[in-house]
Amino acid sequence: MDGEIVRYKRDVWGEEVILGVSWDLLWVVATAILILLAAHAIIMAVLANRKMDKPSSEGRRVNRHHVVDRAFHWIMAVSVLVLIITGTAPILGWRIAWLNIHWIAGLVLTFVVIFHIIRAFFWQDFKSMLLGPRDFGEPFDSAKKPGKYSFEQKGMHWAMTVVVLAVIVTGVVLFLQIDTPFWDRTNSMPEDQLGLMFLLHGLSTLALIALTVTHIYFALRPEKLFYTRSMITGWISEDEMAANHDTSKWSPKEAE
Amino acid sequence: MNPKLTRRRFIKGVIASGVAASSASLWYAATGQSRPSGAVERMVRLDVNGQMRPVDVAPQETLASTLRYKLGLTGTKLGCNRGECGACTVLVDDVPTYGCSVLTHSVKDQRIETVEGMESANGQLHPVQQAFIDELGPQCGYCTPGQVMSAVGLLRSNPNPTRDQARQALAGNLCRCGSYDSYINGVMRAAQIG
Amino acid sequence: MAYMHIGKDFVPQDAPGKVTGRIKYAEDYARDGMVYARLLSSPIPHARVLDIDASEAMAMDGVFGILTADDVYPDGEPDGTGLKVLTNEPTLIGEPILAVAAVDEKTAEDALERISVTFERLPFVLDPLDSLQEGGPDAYTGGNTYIFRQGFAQVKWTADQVAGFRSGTEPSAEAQQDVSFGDLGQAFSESAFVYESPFSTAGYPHMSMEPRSAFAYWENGKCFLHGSSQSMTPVAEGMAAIVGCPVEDFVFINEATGGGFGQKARPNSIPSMAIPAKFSQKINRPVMMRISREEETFIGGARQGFQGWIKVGFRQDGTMAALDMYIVSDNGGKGGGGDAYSAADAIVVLYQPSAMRFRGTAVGTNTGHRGAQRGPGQNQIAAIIAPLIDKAAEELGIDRLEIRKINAHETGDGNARQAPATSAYMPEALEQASALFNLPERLGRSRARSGSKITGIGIGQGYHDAGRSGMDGIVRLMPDGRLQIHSGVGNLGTYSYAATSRAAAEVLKMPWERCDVIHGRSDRHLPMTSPQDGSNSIFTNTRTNFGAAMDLLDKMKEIAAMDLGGSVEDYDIADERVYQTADDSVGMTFAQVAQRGIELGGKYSGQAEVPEGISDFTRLSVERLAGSALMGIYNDPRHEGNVPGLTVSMIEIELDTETGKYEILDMCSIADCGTVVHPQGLANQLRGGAVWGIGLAGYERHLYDPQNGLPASTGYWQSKIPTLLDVPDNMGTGWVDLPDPENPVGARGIGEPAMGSVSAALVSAISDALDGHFFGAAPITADMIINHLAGTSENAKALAQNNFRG
Amino acid sequence: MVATSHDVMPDIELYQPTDEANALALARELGTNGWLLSGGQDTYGWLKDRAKRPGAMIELTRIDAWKGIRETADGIEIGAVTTLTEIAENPLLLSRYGLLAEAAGKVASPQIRNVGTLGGNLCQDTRCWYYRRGLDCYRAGGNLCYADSPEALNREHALFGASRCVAVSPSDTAPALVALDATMVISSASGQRTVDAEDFFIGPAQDILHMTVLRPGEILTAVRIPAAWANAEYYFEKVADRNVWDFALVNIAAAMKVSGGAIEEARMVCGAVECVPRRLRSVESAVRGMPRSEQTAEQVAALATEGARPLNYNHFKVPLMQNLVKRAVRG
Repeated sequence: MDGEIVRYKRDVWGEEVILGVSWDLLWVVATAILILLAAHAIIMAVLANRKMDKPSSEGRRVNRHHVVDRAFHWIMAVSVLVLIITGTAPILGWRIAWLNIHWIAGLVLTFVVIFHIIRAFFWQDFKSMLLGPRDFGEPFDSAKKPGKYSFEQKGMHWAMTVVVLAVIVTGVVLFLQIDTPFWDRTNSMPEDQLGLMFLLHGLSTLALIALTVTHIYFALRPEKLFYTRSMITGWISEDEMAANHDTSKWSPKEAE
Repeated sequence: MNPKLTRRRFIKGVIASGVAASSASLWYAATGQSRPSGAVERMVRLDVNGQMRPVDVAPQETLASTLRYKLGLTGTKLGCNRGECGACTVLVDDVPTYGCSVLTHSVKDQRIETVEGMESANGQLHPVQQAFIDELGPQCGYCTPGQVMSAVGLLRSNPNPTRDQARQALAGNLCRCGSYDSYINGVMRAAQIG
Repeated sequence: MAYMHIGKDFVPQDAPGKVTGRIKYAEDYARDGMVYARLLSSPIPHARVLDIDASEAMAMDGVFGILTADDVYPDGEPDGTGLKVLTNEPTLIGEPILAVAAVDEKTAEDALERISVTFERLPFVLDPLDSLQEGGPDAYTGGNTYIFRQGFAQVKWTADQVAGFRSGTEPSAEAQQDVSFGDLGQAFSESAFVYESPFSTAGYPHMSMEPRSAFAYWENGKCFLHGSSQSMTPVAEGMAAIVGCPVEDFVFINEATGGGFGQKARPNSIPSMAIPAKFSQKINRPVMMRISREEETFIGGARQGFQGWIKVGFRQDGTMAALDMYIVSDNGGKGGGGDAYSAADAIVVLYQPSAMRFRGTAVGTNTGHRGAQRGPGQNQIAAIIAPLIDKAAEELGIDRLEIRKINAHETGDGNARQAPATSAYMPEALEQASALFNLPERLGRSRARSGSKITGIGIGQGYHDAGRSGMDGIVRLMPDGRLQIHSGVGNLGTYSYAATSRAAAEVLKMPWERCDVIHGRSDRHLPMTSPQDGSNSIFTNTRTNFGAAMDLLDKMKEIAAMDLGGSVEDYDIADERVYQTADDSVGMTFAQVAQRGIELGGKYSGQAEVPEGISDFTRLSVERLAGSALMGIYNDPRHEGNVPGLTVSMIEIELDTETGKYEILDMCSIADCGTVVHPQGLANQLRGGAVWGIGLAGYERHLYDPQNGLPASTGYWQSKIPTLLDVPDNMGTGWVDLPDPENPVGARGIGEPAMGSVSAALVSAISDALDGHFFGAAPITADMIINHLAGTSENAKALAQNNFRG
Repeated sequence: MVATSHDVMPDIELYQPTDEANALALARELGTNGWLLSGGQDTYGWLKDRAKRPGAMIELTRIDAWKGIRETADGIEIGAVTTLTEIAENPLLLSRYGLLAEAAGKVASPQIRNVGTLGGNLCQDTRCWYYRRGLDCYRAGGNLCYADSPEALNREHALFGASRCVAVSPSDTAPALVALDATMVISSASGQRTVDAEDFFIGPAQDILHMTVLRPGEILTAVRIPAAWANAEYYFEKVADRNVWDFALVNIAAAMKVSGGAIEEARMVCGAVECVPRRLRSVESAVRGMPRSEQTAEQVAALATEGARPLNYNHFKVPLMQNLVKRAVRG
């Protein structure tokens, strides 16, 4: 198993088929992401010497996240964390009855994601999350300021979208392969296809873990902490808005 | 078999079944770790039928294969090689044991007796052997050496067994010819003459 | 008639070797330079080998080579079903594809792991009914059945016909085989009790204790093959052909065989034994090939499974009026055998219906290869028919023993083809069993309850045609006066090779210790005989040995008359002397007669033309023996009629309604097999048959996973071979012991029916304990009994009896 | 490589430590590459089939400290490498803990009991035939179960506690020890821990690859049976197809403290119905205070199978379990 990405097994007649991802990669991903973030932290610390004044959270407040979206975010966050923990438990050798929790959390995630997609299309300002070519200049031009969402935020959102949809789709397929209160497994899936699903589920899980760690890291960065606060309380201060956003592109209502 | 299901399984047509990386269980796959010292020495001296026999024994070698292929004692038969038939039964310190399911190294310090060792020096048959002939216990005879050893083992620990004790003692020896009754008759007869 | 040897026990010459372990089975031999072969067998139920890459294996130290089907069949594999030596188109999991030879078994198996085989997977089928279904997969590339002398064929039914058959209604589909006599409609209309039901019986592996291991080497042009066969000369001749070696240069060595129950009888059921012969020819080394227990399960042969429909009608007086039976039999991966017809024939013989119709279709499946197994057909059906006879008795208010007597098989009664029985004493056997078993008293206990236990009494009957003729015999009177009886009979554990030889000793009034039975190696110049299957040996070979001894006796008298005057009629023999009946001081010893025979030569010492009709194989043996002794040579003429082997068994069980388990409290078996030749041997056959019968009725199995065709039972444990504690202690045995006119010593065969009557009696007892419930299945496993008693829901399936899934 | 049939022991190293420390050190050092060898009756088949490939075997039977049957302050302690024959015939056990002696006497065949050990019988792997064939199923680290599907042959499989894998506990002594409230002594190079017999066995939900809590490097070295259950009223029964060389279709072990004709306390355990020996708690509480009688038996039997989820072929285990409970209660 040393160093390989894909694990293989023998099917019922002894022919080699894909079994799933090699969980050695879990350690590779974990290490890689921690090194990257550590590096980022250090750089930021160095830059931090050149004092730039932190916008005040006092004063007038504007709405950033609707309560429904905040609820969605946190439900999603919890289910993802539960899925990651229960999913990696058997790999890390924790002997817990993880499977039921895992698929229940998976269902929750699936439903809230569907809800979010529908809401995003019809009730939210969908454009504000669109990632256009212009956005890519943003990081390199301090003059340029984003609308409601920064380039990084859009990137994180769309990366998350892809990865989460991947785990959900593969997860649902695998869900159909086990006995549940709703159905008995049919065993009708050819072993090679089943293995492929496990592989994709595993790979997308690894990506999800990487993104989640990154996301949490940035959410806790001092200069970004107000976004996290806004994901709880819903508002940011006008100072914060002015410092980080281009009001011509984003003019939220004042929070009462 | 569900045709739908099998058809799906066979859509593939031509497939190679070669080049598998690891054996059935990845979880037990022997990784190239360094081995601790102190593994068994191959050369052993076995006490077989009262003789000390020096023999080169692989660590994983079963007693039956040592007896049959290294010492030429082919009276010990391999009926299943899985401890499911008893044709390979030998005595280890008087205890009936499946030769196919014990390592030679595990019994290297013990007294091993096979069917070849049952006759007395002057070539006289063991009472069990004589009784088995008198009762015509053997049919095809392939399980007979094992039956003999189980019977001898019983009579050493219990010279006057009841018929039921004899049945319990020989229960670990399969006979496909179905000579069970004749063998038990033989054991009871041997208990009398022995 | 007072015999000197017939009917007396003796110590067979191989018995001491068996209790000392000194006698050698194929795998016990060794030879300098011997290498070990292991097989690579198919992991796929039905496939075609596209490519074999053994380069890695061949590069290993201690590997001497591989043998593939291309080596064995340079001009392509033989067409048709039947086991091959090696094959590139396996039709069952476990079929040998190639062999590797190495310095030891471990190295050979290490090499197997480095060989890659590219397969094309082909559709497979496990349930014959799935194959009969239109569009259903076929087990063989040529079709789903193989018709003798016609080749592959495809039999398909409509979806309705298959569904109907599964649901147990009267089958409408046209059958492959259709045999009938009498007016069926008329007979059913005369019937006071008619019963109709579907049924199924299991096919399961032989599991002889000795796997079919073999060892071979070539030495100055001769091939020496140590094998494991029930038979000797017919297999020697056939294996020579398979190996491709002239019979005169082929030596088949088989002193003892670790059990054979049908599938070690004929060359075509043991072709794998040619592997070491072919291999040693290729790599020029002695090759030992041990067959593992799992491999033995795959290629060792199995009984055919049945799914059938039976309808029987009985008249008010208890006579069986009509039998209508339809059987689809599972022919396995290599084409099967004639079990189904034999099943119908057995019912006809045992119960003599006035009208009968049998319809049968045999379908291939990608499961273990099937073929004759102890009472093929007769013994499966015995377990189905017995409880039906009991039902009829109950319905018609006739005693259970009585109804069997009313229908009993007697001398002159016919079989399904109206061949009359040479002799048959079923009524006597029933009476004798009843007396020995104290049946009337036991029937009084029938269905008695104590706690969770119920008493069940069972009566069973078994039949198999048990005798052939037309074979050869050779006996030699040696210059030292000893009698050498050459036997072509195999040593499968029945001691028939010796027991039948005693007919010759009987004729010549020779003390047994002055006789040698020559057997066990084809180069000991043996006569051709019939394979040791079909319970025929005792009948067939007492005829040949008796005949050969008579020929020898005539020659002895001729020589005596020639030398001492008078005519042949004036002479008789006693105490190893030929003497004048008028004056017994005038005579010569056997030794003298033998010496004179050699001097005279010609027909006396086998140097003249041998008798008409003798086989080439025997002729060769005679040529090689010529001049060595005074010889008796004989070709046995054909006999008339059907030679029945008949048994009756009775069983008392205590069935525990809470566990589905039962204990066999007592049982007995009575044989009607003509004059008893060897009482101990006969008792062994009756007891051995009983153990087999208990397995058939109780739990023996041969399971395949319907999803992927994997064998679920590959060893003793999973196949559930009866152990000592599964069978009763002190089985009672007995025999009618009335002579058969078609055999010089009055003997008929018995090995197979001894099993059928017990499986019948046990099922009859189980059904009795359950108020006559008819399972219509064998075996009846604990789970079936529990489900029946608990009325477990419909979706509660008992473990598949065979590959049919009903 | 083709999944052909194998029958010969492949190369594998063998260690025969004679002292505890050495054995535990080896177990730690070899980890999953090491195979603990006791009687070996559930070892050689795996190796001959080449279905499991450890690099080395560590023979445990030469360590006297792990052998024998000793009386202790509160009950007895049985060394894990004590043979089943010794246990079945031991006078102390026969007189006080007949339940275990009887269970040990029902295992396999005489020759297997002669070398097979208590530890081996407890730690043996499941007999699911798909798994035993060497298929890469869940239990072998794969990603599906061949035994729990619409057409699978699963007559011997689980009624309860299935989680992807439906294999059952094969042991006869395990239910007896759970019924006797035994404690398992687990040693490793880093020390010793004890676990209740009931918690020693784990199902597929917790760990689909292992049947016990043993970790690599850990060895079951002894079993302790508390005096609390000495001389209780016992019932053991094993129902199998054959009376020798077979595994239970269902087995039951029951220990009951009876006084004044009423059951004060009871522990009942069934084997071969779940991946772990199944405690019949509802039955245990239902019989408390009731007499050992037919009526009690009839009343409580059905409780035993509440929550059972039969597969294709094992429905019969439901009535069989109930019947065995009846027999145990009825006495």
